[in-house]
Amino acid sequence: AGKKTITAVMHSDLRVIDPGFTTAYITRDHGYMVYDTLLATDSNFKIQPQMADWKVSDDKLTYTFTLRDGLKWHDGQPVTAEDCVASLKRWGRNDTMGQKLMDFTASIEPIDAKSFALKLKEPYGLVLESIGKPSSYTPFMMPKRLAETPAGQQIKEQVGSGPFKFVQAEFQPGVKAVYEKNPDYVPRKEPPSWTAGGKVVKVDRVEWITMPDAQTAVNALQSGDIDFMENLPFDLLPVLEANKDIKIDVLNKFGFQTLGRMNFLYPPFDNVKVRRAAFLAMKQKDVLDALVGNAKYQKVCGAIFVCDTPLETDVGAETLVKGNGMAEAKKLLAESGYDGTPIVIMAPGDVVTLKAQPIVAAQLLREAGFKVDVQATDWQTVVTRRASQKPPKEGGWNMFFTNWVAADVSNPVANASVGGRGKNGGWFGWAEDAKIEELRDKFARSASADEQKKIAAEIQKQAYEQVIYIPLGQYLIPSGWRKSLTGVVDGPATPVFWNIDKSE
Amino acid sequence: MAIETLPEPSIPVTTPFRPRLGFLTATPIIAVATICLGLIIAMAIAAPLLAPHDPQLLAPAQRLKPSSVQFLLGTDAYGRDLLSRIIYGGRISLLIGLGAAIFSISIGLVIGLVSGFFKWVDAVMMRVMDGLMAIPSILLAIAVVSLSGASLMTVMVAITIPEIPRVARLVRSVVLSAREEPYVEAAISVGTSLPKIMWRHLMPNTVAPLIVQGTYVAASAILTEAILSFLGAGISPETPTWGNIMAEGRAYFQVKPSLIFWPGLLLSIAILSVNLIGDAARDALDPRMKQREAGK
Amino acid sequence: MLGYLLRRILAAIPVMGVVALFVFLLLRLTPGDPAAILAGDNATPEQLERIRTTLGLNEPLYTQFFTWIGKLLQGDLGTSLISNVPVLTMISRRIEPSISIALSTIVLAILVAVPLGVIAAWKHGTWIDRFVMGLSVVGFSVPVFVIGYLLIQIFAIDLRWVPVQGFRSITAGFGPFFERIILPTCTLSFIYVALIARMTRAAMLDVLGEDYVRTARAKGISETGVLLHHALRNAAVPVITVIGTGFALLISGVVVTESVFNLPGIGRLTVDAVLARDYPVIQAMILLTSLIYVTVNLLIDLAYTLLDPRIRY
Amino acid sequence: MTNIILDIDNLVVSLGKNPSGQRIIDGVSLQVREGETLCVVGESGSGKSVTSLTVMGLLQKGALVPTGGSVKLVGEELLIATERRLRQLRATRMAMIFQEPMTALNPVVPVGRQIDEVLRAHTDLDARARRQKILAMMEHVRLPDVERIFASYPHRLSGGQRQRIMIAMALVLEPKLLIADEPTTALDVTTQKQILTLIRDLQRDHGTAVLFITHDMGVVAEIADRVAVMRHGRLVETGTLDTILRTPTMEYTRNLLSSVPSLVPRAPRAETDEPVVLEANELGKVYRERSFFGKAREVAAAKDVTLTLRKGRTLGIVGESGSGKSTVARCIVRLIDPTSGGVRLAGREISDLSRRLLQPHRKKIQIIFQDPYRSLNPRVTVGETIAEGPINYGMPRAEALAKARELLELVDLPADAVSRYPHQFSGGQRQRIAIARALALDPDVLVADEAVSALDVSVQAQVLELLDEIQKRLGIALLFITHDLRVAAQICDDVAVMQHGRIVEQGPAAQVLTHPQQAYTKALLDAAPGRGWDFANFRPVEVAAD
Ligand SMILES: Nc1ncnc2c1ncn2[C@@H]1O[C@H](COP(=O)(O)OP(=O)(O)OP(=O)(O)O)[C@@H](O)[C@H]1O
Ligand SMILES: Nc1ncnc2c1ncn2[C@@H]1O[C@H](COP(=O)(O)OP(=O)(O)OP(=O)(O)O)[C@@H](O)[C@H]1O
Ligand SMILES: [Mg+2]
Ligand SMILES: [Mg+2]
Repeated sequence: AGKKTITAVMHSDLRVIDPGFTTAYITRDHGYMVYDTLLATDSNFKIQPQMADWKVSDDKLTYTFTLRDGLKWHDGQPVTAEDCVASLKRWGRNDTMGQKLMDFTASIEPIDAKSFALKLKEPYGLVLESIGKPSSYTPFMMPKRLAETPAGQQIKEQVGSGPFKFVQAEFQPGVKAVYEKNPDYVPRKEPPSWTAGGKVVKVDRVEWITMPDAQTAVNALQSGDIDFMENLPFDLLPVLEANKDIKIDVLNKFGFQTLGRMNFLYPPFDNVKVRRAAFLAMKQKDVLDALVGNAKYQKVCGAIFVCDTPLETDVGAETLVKGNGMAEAKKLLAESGYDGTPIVIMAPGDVVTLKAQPIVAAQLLREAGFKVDVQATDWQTVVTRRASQKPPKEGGWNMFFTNWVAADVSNPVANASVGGRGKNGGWFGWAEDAKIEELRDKFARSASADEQKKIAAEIQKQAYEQVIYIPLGQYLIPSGWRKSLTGVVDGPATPVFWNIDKSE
Repeated sequence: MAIETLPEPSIPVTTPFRPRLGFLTATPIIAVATICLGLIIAMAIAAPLLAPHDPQLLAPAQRLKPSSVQFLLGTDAYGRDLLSRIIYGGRISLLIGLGAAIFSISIGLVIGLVSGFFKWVDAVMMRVMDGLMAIPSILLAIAVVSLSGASLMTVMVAITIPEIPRVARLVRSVVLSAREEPYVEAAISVGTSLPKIMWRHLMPNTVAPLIVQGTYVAASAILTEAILSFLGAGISPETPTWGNIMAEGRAYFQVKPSLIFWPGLLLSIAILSVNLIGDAARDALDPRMKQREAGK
Repeated sequence: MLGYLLRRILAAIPVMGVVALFVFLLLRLTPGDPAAILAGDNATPEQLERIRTTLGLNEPLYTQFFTWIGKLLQGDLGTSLISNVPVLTMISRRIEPSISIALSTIVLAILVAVPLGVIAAWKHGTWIDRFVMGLSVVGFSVPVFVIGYLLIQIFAIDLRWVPVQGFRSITAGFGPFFERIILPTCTLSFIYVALIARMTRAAMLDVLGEDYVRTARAKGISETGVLLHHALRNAAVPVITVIGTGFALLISGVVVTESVFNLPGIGRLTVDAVLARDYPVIQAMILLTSLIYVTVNLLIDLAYTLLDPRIRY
Repeated sequence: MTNIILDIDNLVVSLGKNPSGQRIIDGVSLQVREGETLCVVGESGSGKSVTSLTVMGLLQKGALVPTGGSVKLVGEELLIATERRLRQLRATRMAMIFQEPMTALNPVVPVGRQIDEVLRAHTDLDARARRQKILAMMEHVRLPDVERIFASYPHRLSGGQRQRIMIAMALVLEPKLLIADEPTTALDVTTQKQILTLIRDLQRDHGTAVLFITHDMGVVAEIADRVAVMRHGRLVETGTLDTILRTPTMEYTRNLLSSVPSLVPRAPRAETDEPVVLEANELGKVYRERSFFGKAREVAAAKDVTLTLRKGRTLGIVGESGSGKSTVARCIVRLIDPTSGGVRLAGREISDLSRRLLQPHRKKIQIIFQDPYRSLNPRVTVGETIAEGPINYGMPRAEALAKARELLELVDLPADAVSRYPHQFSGGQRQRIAIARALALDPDVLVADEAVSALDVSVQAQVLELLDEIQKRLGIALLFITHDLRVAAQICDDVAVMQHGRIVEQGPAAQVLTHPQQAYTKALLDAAPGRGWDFANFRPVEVAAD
């Protein structure tokens, strides 16, 4: 009785609850409830202390981290430096940025119960950015015994030091996940800013409810059955905007980048001319109109590393942005020797934010003179099939589409899809480009922001020339909540449930 | 000896092989159903002539427009002309219905005839059919669709498989009772071969119930396709079907109900007509019904 | 009778065997890799491989099948690949909503459809008959989700009589349970009512032509007595049969209804599992549904013996 | 002068509401007095049932409508009575029993309850009194073990017992009028006799007026006080039993009576030395009902049946229902496989041949079935049906159809019948078609399983005559199965009497049917209704014997 409970419908259902096991954003959101991070990024892209503060040695080779007081695991044990070292190592195995960091790292050792040192082999510009990275795999801290769970297995318990405790008994995958306020949590004193600052919990309980049908969830939000809905369907916004009990706002101001990726192993997209023709045929505006259809929430953006970030540039993106490349596309395709083999595009029917891209792209490609075979499947099949290196006729593919959280692709190291490692550890589609790999490496080592910016622009130029992938625009997803909620925090990894209060 | 006079007024000749189509206009309601179905089929066939726009042509900037002179029923979420999509959608939906009915009936007929006649086949076949029936059809359909992609063919197969046992059982039960009929025994005693007995003396008995079953299968296939689209495992969203127009349209239920209303209306009319015609055909073909009408 | 039961249960074993094998093969041939969904978008091939090995997905198919059967025989349904929760726990937590709507649907449908069918048969050929039949065909031809949305729009959003979605256990009180179950039940009942009403009408028409109905009339008993006591009891066997075969239909409907009304039931659990290739869950669910199917049909056969003394096993 | 209970005056029943529509009953007037039995006879479809149902008010609504005349029950007009009033009258003043005792009782309600319904609807006795009354009534109709039967379901009772239940149900409230529509047609002769006696006795005790419908002249002779003859919905003539049987005035009645076969065997044909075409040696058949796991149930339907049939001769098999007659016939034709013994056809053993090896022998033996409505495929033309056999044995289609035409003429049907469908023919015509089909293969042996039992006497006579003629012309051997001793007496050279799957007596017809050796045969003969009458000659048998 009298318990304040927030009922929220998240963007998808929570099934995997080990944040070191999957990059799924819902699991990351779960991570922020239960776990805490050493460092965090604030709204100025600055890294701030969260669980720990740090010092950098003058030679830039030793980083010393000191845990703040009052940190306790949910099982009552104090948080130790040993725990954090183990957690960082686990993350370093899983995350791309983590792996990069580990490549530069000579050792991570506890100094005493409260502090530990990270020693580099040579200076590396992204140490703090990596450890304070807001999105998945986010380096969450957990007790050593959990962090040492063998690779390929999920952790057995949900014991973190975060502001909420996970109620295991009420967890029903596909139905709901329940969190209770962690009474022992000592927040920082600073005001909250993105994932940094004080995580003050003002409610007793948070329930995440799964609703597979967006229409149902919108109905529930309108009727007050739920307090918060993370992803509002764009087309229902007019209905919700008319409702004075509901507030609509975008929490993740960078939103998402949607992109198309080709398979470099097989014709016709093994031919750069054909890829260019496809690139030139694309119009971001068409894709966004079909996907979002609301000028307020969509942004044509030629920057591979996302607009409104330090690395933004529009080099090489003119046709994407202006949509004026069709004539040239036709010409190029005619010259390329394309033999009319149909392009197999995988189209998942069960993911709302991925339905429009294949359809629009198919139409544009057809216009340019391609033959297109849109194959409808479910997302699971796409996920599996895109990993297949077989020819399109034997269960392989030519093109698929996906979305990134913009923050996750906002620099060349984090952005896996821009890589050029080919079949040797490259991202699905297996683009091979030595030059890009060289530039990415250079970027990682460079310490100055200006230089980084220059390298990023070069990468983008090269990526567009080779058509490593095609960004198809950025979009924001509005969230909605009942006005009884106050203090909803924005950021690159939202929603978070600290700082929110609920009036009766 | 004189030829007896017929004690009862003779009944007009009706056989399944030369069915009089008179039942199609037996009552005003059935006549209306026949006309509706005819119009819908004609619409589907003549889709390229009737549709004002290319049903696949996207115009994302024109999305969800209300009715206008250019787009009579407005546009869908991709800016495609709803009217054209509905007209073309009838093609695939009707094809799925027809295909599922034909497949399930022809396969079920063979299985049913054979197991109705051979005890040992029966024992094995019916266990398999039982097994198939026990699997929820919608899940089977999802599995089949993800197995080989959601093309017209696979969706049709997926919908057909669960229907086969029902048809087979129906045929089998008809055969089991018909093979006891004296005219079948008479055929045996004049040395008629088994296949010929099945084809000529047993199969015709299954026609009337199969027509009813066929209309039922056709109707439920069209609906199942809609449900598959609803669950995201339907035919490619490029290709319009009534089912996926509705399934896509449900997200805009409150904004633009016509996305569901129009295809739903046509679907209902089509299914309603098919059902009514099926019932009428059964009444016209079932000798039992006729006897009842004749009073004895 | 007991012997018959035993025989029926034994006879169900090959059915279950067929189902198990069929489903197993079908699923394993289906492309889709639970490891991929587990690992998420950014996972590397090595990570996927590691997860696959841990889950035993790299074993040969037959080994996987026999491992599964072996565990099954020991009563172990396995653990969800995705959420790591024992399958039995998952199912037992989610069975209540599904059972609730299935049962209430059957009850409601019978209460509505049987009288409709009886009246239609009694008034055979009149406008009442046509109206009932028309209604039943309409129920047959509108997709479940459309009916669901319509009911929500009218009763939950416009009239605000009931909540839009969700489920409350009956242990939390009948009121909250009932108000959340009523719309899904109505939605699901549509098609079922259509089915049963049609069958009731047809069976009643058959029976009303029988000699014993004429005998009953010749005894001078009332028309309702003739209809209910003599005709309906004899028409019950085909009606019960259609309730049984309609069960499969019900399961499909449950899947959709659960999505529309956000009921945490086993229908959605299964669809989610299929889409995520969560094999242990799917396998268990299919076994469960086929077990229910077999049981329902067994019960129906037993009901025959109660309804018709000529049927003895 | 006794009271008139039922007075039907100039009744007209039309098809549909329109009085000018087709008249099913056209100006029928009948009276039944207290304590009197009026028998209504006439060929099938003559309107007997419609008349009785009109009285009860049970005509199919909308289809058949009384459009003229009056029906009075003890002075009360029934045609204008309300539905409510009719319901009150039923079972209290008038009651009815039907032909098929199995289908006339509700299969899912215990018989006691079914009688009880009558009492509950029309009296306010309490449960105990009702039960007392029912049990008494059941004893009255001479049912054994009434307590057990009271709680039994209909399918547990024999046909005779079921019909007794129907009678008990009809008479429990002592109605003034009892209508019996062919109440004994579905029963064995022995059972029939018991039921007829029962009705007679009850009528005498209660003074009930009985309207008794039958097409069996033998039954008429047993039970009637007065007789009414109907044809095509009209009354042909009516009079006392004696008048009608001895001095019928109308041609139709005379024909009807002279069609009734005599129980006195016809003059025996000379013994011949023609070759034996068919032999059955110690034939046995055990039906096994197998179930998947359960125990098999066994019925020994035929045991040690030995028969011999020579070319051109007719052998009859008679016996009660269920005695195994059809089983023997079907074994001989190999529609079913005998479990023991052998069948020799023209000297060749065929009982153990496989389906394939049997094929060439099938054409030598053909069968005609009882039900003329079900033995022809309704969806195949008559010509195709007849030609099917010859085509199977390699005759070109055109030739086979030509042969079909010839055969149709042989059985006295127009040749243009080839392109028609079976439902366009009457029962007797269909039976001729079935005979034509059987003859199409030029068989040596023709098996007729109750081939005339479903036909009206006049038609029956025609078909029998046809068979006789064909036999003379083609020299076919005939195995004739019937439960009707009159028919057997008229057509058979030799007779075998079956009981419980065995042949109890066998010999020349004249000997077996006039001087039976076995008690069973005697009982069978005793039970034959109307055996005191020689209908064809309009006189009692004693006279004829002189
Ligand atoms: N419900 C009905 N609708 C139309 N015609 C009917 C109906 N019932 C009977 N008839 C017709 O009325 C005529 C008389 O039928 P009825 O049943 O009285 O004959 P019946 O003398 O009892 O013959 P049977 O000896 O075969 O019982 C027949 O031609 C029959 O086809
Ligand atoms: N297919 C069968 N399976 C089991 N029992 C059977 C089967 N056919 C007949 N019987 C039984 O065999 C016995 C003899 O039957 P059959 O049909 O030969 O008698 P029938 O003399 O022809 O009788 P009716 O005069 O009634 O035609 C009966 O007790 C019957 O119940
Ligand atoms: Mg009659
Ligand atoms: Mg017989």
